[in-house]
Amino acid sequence: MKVKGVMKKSFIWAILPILLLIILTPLALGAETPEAQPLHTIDKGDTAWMLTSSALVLMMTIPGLFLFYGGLVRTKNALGTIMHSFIIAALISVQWVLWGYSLSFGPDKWGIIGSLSWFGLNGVGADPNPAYAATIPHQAFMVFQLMFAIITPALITGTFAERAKFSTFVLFVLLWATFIYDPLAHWVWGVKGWLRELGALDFAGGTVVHISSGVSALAAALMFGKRIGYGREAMPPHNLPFSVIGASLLWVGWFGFNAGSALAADGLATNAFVVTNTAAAAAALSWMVMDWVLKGKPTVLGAASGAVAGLVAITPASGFVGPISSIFIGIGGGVLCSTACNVKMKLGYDDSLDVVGVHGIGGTWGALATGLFASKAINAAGNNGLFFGNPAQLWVQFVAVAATWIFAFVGTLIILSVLKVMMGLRISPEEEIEGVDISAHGEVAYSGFHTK
Amino acid sequence: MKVKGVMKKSFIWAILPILLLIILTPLALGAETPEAQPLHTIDKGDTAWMLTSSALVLMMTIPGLFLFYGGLVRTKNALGTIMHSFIIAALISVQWVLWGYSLSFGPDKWGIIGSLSWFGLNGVGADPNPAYAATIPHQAFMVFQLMFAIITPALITGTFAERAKFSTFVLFVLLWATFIYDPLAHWVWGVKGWLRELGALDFAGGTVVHISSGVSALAAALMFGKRIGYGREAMPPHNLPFSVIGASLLWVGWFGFNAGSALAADGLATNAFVVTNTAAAAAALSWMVMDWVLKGKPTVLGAASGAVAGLVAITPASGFVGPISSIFIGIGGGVLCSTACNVKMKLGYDDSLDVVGVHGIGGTWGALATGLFASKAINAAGNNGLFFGNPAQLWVQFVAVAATWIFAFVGTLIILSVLKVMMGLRISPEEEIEGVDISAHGEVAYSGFHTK
Amino acid sequence: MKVKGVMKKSFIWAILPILLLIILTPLALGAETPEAQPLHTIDKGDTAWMLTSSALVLMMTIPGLFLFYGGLVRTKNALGTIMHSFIIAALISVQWVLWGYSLSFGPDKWGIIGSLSWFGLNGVGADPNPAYAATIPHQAFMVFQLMFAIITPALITGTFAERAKFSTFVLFVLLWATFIYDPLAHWVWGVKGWLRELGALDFAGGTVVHISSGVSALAAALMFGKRIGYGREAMPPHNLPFSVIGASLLWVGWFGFNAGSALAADGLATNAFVVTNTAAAAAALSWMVMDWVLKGKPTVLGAASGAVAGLVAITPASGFVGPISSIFIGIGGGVLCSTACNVKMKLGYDDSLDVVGVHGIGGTWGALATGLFASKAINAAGNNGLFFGNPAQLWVQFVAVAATWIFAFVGTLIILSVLKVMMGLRISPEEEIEGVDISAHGEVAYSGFHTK
Amino acid sequence: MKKIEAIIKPFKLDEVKSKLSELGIHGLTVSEVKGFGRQKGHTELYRGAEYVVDFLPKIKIETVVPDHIAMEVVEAIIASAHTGRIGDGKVFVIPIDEAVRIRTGERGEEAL
Amino acid sequence: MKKIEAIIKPFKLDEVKSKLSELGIHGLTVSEVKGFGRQKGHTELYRGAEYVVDFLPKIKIETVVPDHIAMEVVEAIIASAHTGRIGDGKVFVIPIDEAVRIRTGERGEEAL
Amino acid sequence: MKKIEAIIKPFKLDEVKSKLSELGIHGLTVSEVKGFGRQKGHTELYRGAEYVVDFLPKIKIETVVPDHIAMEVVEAIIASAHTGRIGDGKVFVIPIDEAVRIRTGERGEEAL
Ligand SMILES: Nc1ncnc2c1ncn2[C@@H]1O[C@H](COP(=O)(O)OP(=O)(O)O)[C@@H](O)[C@H]1O
Ligand SMILES: Nc1ncnc2c1ncn2[C@@H]1O[C@H](COP(=O)(O)OP(=O)(O)O)[C@@H](O)[C@H]1O
Ligand SMILES: Nc1ncnc2c1ncn2[C@@H]1O[C@H](COP(=O)(O)OP(=O)(O)O)[C@@H](O)[C@H]1O
Repeated sequence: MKVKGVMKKSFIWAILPILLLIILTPLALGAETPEAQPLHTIDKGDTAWMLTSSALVLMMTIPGLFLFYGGLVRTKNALGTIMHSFIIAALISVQWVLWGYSLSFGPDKWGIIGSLSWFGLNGVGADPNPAYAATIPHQAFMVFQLMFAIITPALITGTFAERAKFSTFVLFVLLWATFIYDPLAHWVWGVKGWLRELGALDFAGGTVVHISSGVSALAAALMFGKRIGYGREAMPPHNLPFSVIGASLLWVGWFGFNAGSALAADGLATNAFVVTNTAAAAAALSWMVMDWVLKGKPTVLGAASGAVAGLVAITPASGFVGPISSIFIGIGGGVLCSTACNVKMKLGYDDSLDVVGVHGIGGTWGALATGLFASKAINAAGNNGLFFGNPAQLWVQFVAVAATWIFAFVGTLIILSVLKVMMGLRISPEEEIEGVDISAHGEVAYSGFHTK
Repeated sequence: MKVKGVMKKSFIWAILPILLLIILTPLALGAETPEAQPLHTIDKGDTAWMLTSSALVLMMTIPGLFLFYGGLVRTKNALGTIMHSFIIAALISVQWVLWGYSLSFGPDKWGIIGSLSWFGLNGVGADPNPAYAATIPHQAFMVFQLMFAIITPALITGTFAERAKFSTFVLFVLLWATFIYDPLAHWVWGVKGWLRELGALDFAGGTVVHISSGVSALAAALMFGKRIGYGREAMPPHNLPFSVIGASLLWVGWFGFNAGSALAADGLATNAFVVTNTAAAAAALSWMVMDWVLKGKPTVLGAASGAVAGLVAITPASGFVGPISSIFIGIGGGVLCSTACNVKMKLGYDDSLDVVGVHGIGGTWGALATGLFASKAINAAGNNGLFFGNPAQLWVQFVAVAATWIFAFVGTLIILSVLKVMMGLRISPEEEIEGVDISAHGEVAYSGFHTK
Repeated sequence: MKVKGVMKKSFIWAILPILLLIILTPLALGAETPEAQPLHTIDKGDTAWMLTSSALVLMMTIPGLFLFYGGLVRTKNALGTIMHSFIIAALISVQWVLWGYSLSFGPDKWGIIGSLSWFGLNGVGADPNPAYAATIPHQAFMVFQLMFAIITPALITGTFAERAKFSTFVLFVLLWATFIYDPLAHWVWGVKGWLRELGALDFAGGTVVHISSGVSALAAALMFGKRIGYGREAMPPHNLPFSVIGASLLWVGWFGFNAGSALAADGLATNAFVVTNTAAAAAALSWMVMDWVLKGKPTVLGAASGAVAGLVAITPASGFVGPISSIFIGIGGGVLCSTACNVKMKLGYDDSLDVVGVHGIGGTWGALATGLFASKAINAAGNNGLFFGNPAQLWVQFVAVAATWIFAFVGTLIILSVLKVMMGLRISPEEEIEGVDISAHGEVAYSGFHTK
Repeated sequence: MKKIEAIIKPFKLDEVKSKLSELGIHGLTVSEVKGFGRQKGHTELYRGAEYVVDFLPKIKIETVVPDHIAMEVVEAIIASAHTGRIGDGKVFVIPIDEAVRIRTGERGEEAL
Repeated sequence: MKKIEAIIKPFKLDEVKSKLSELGIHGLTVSEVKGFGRQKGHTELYRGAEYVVDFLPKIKIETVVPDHIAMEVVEAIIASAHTGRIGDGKVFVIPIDEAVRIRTGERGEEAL
Repeated sequence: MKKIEAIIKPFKLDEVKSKLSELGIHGLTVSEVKGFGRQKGHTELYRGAEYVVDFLPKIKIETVVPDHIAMEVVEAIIASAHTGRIGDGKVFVIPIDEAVRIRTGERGEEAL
């Protein structure tokens, strides 16, 4: 009975904001202003690449990330884990169109947030917005950025796996996107955002996407507590092929993520493409070697995780460093992140799918490495890093990292504390033992007997 | 013995048309006319986007749709279901090159069909055909349209699942493509097609693809009858992760489907991209909420089906409506299609994978919604809908819907009736109980013991 | 104990070259020369298409090929098989950046190899290299070619499956890439390569990619010997849906492979796209018909293998033949390759995943068929084949085929013989019976009980 | 007490279960097995290779019942699992010394 | 010798195994089964369809032990598999005529 | 009648089956199980975590045979499943009260 009661209550909390989305929609209808014919400055090649990149980045989350994550959990939680990423794609797509994009990229308020004047994509049409991208429709920039806003909270759910209440999760995602992601994106990429003004370099989202998700996952791991049986029972991945497929789609999709961040189909995009691939490769090899040397066997999950760690690490640097630097950044990512995952066990928190180890540590390394390896020879619009004679850049990067760590960590703690009081964070122990697939969704991943 | 005999006979019926394809090929060889160098009007950006879109739309069918469908059937029919989509990709690819494209888009006959003068792609080369797309090679338009011709019959196979005879299926696909799809495509998109002349708006295939497949599936469900055990036995999806991967690839690929239908990498394509994504999201949320409210649990399959329903609904509208309208269209799609699937159980026909509920209802809603939400502000080449002051458009849309319903329903009934007499529609009960994988293909999806 | 000792030794042999990669990296750092702003000759549409194509071709290997192959092995070897392709992507990505690209495409030495002067991508930047592709950044050409260098050794691993030592495999890949692939690529595509000079037509890699991998697989099958139980025990595919997904991603990705080989988003690329699709379709149908006629059932794996065989066959021809010719080439591919796979059983070597039958035979057929069906009407820069009045071309194609067969076969035999003496080729019988997943990687693909 | 062990065709499971429920059997345990017997297997085709698969999917039902209804249960299973075609399966009766319900510790027939 | 056959809740497996190890039981065989009993199943929802699933995942443990420790083993299983909630499962004791260790050919209690 | 229950190494299944066929055994039922015994398991590595897995894949073969050939069948299994390495498994002999062929209703040894 109690379970039922709690469910009902939290049910309302989760449905409400979705209804809110719906209610807000008509308000935005006025925003649907006539679109002037696009100016002649639209470049079809750039636009083709940005649409392609946007599709690739969505593919990173669905199905890429949900396969990577879904394969790592136990069978009884496979669907629940997949659902996290899938529903985030839906939730954020609506949130972004209504107010998320405006808060992130709309006209600046005090360097820390966009205003609501682009609510409902008011004024965001086919014409380019030259402040962001002069050769593609403004909406193409908007939808490319949307895909980043989707994957970031989806990354965090690696820590929600196997125990979070679904209704709490829904509300968390909307709050986190609005109060953490949107401001952060504004700081770093928004016109007049304070970190952008400071000169922090983050080509494709090292701070905004990876540090923020990794650090929020740390806060979440602390707030959620351990899964029942953690440390005592084996909790091996139920479907590692899924995880390797996921890692592969992340790798492929990441070309959209990083090379797309050039916002054009040009030499800079090509450079980002090349260093992204190289860093992923170097990190996959280095994590594999770490496993081989330290554990005696080169593991497949290690290689896959290494590739992801390398992709994370190169993300902020991808528009500022050359291929050889990217090998170093990749090796650093593989070594540091695999070490972080090995150490985790001793720290005692249950970061189920290693979001902290891979995205938190990898993102931090990448942001700092950008301050080491960045070179104006690669991108004149960027800056030189320490190794190219400009130690100041490392300091700026450090400030950006520290600000992101603090903001995301504290913000996530606050949101989760409120939700804990309001509706609880975890499912009941019975539900956890039964698995979230049946208890929360009334479904099982693989059905019946094989003989059927 | 009888089984053997029947098999042999039907075997011939299925092989024959394939041989026909082969025999026709040399006839077409003459068609391989020297290709002039493409005119200078080819736009590389548009061409890049159309090739990408074509690849994306093929990915929707293989592996997207076959995973969505394949995951929903029982283990013993997994391969057979996958095979449907896969072989359709092969069959239609050849049919289209030989005569399908010519019938659909070739020089008009009486407003209802293309002539055979483009048989074997005669005259369809690298030069643009400005009547269809002035900035890309004619073959690029042709191959993009091919991908639509592939996915449409593949959608119908949701109703063939778990009981159709494979040889009958092969013949059905060729007949249906030639006698239903090709004319319909001509009506709506072909130069001088009567629905096009009438001013019906169908940006990316609401009538041609979704209504036609949904309605044909209804006819097929009636002709095929129920699966053994339907209504008595549980027939749960054997691999829901596959279905969610499928839904995700459909979502991602649909950017090619809808934004590609702009036939250029421009502002209109971007608008289509944005509204496609938004409608999918809104529909996923609304179907999930429906499940949550009515059944007590937000299901994963519901969310995935909702996304597909939203994609279906936005398809005809995607070049004519803005993002806020797309939220309404998406919500409508999610609510209507989920209701249709809930009601199905009571109607008593066995539409195994809900083609009617999702594509028939979703497509119909989308075609009508285009008549409500279309706006010349979004696309000057389109028209205004009811909500933008032009009620006449809704009537035109209604005519297109009705014509498609009638034509596809009656046509499919006729084809299946002929096939029923000629070779039978269903496998034997023994084969159905054993499963089509073993009985029709001599293979099993997942082999042996897990210990091997 | 002995096992342990052997492992340690081979462990070093595999780690060493990876360390070598790392050690060489700093040497290359000097190579990171300032990149001039790209010249104005860069075409954004072409570049967009090349980046997209590169992503598609990587997707062919990870996850495409590893799913195709991974589904065909037994459960206990699923991860090991997946790992092959995944780690090759990592190994070759670094090898290519450091020396592979330079050896393949760098300034010619005696018509048989590139020099090392582009070591570490020295001088390979954003500016186009007009000798290869005048309208895209040189690095875009480089990274596109990288994806070919990745998939080729990955194809060979179909013969390594279920028995190769992982450390031997790592070393083999590096040696094979350096001593077989890089020279071959230079012969056929490198400026002043001897086969290119001879006028051999190979649009997208029939000799370089498919014959070389197929023939090397034959050598490997002979060197490795049969799997324990081969011929006695059933070794059915453990997850055929994975294989069909893989085949589908190969099909979709192959558009990047072949149409990307036009190095531009133009009519030639479109033609390559169309013939690629058509040949895949025709081959899928013809292999299916072969199975149906000869074995009594149209198999799903047959259709999927047929599609791949057709894709292989059309590869060298894709820029030189028209759609109708591609139907013939596809049918030839399907019929010849399925026959080759049927005959294999009698030849007695254990080519586990039919690399010889599909890539060796299909590639050879394709290379010769190019000499039959090539037409200057399709590509003025190409040549006419036998059927278009130029029998000489067939002879040139034969020379290219023969040279590739001999070089790849003998080279692979030598490399494997050295490795056999140095570190052994196969895992121990106990490890083979246990499966490579546990014995080599300490992981299992599908974990625990379904009830967990 | 007796354990009744039945090997049946998978698609008959629901029918057998209903029949046993009618008889008042409230507990049973089911597992997926492969059976080899007189029923011929099928041929599987994977590229060059053809395998005759003799092991067919079957369901094993186990239920422990009081001695006095054992034969009734056997008859019920036979009646509901019967198709008359080869491969219908077998029913075995096995003696049981003791049964305990874990939840309550009840023993013997009370535990069933 | 007796075969002890226990049907338990899956998440209790590790506990039962440890307890049996403590008792000196060195061999057991485990399989995945589905149980039908007093414990209610759950409802599954797939688009229009709602299924009540009565078959719940259970684990079957089988271990053959010498007669004299049989009851001790039964008690150990009961103690470690017990949660007090419905569905905890059953333990059955079955007589065994002979046991052989394949590796050595040892017979009887020595084979266990 | 006796039920012979053998736990063997999976890769020995084909050999055992052939041997039993030679002996004239026409029916058997096989299932996938996990065994815990003297044979050591392996270590699995998943990122930070290392698990020792004691449960190893085994195959359980069950065949019910007339009393008089029971020991012969046991010997045949031992001979064909034997590798001499630890983990080869066990054979158990269990008394059976009755056997029925569902298709025909035949009882006793005729049903086998
Ligand atoms: N002696 C036996 N011991 C154990 N299981 C048996 C035995 N004989 C048959 N079976 C099981 O019963 C199933 C059906 O037997 P089969 O001989 O094929 O047909 P029928 O039941 O009609 O005689 C087999 O697949 C096997 O699982
Ligand atoms: N008579 C029986 N024969 C065989 N297995 C049984 C029997 N009764 C119960 N079981 C098994 O025990 C499990 C638990 O039984 P159940 O009646 O649900 O709860 P409880 O053990 O608390 O009485 C069932 O799921 C089933 O697997
Ligand atoms: N007492 C027992 N009861 C049931 N199964 C057993 C028993 N002892 C062993 N087994 C089964 O036999 C398998 C092999 O036993 P193990 O002790 O590892 O080696 P060996 O057979 O060489 O003595 C185990 O994995 C287990 O499945």
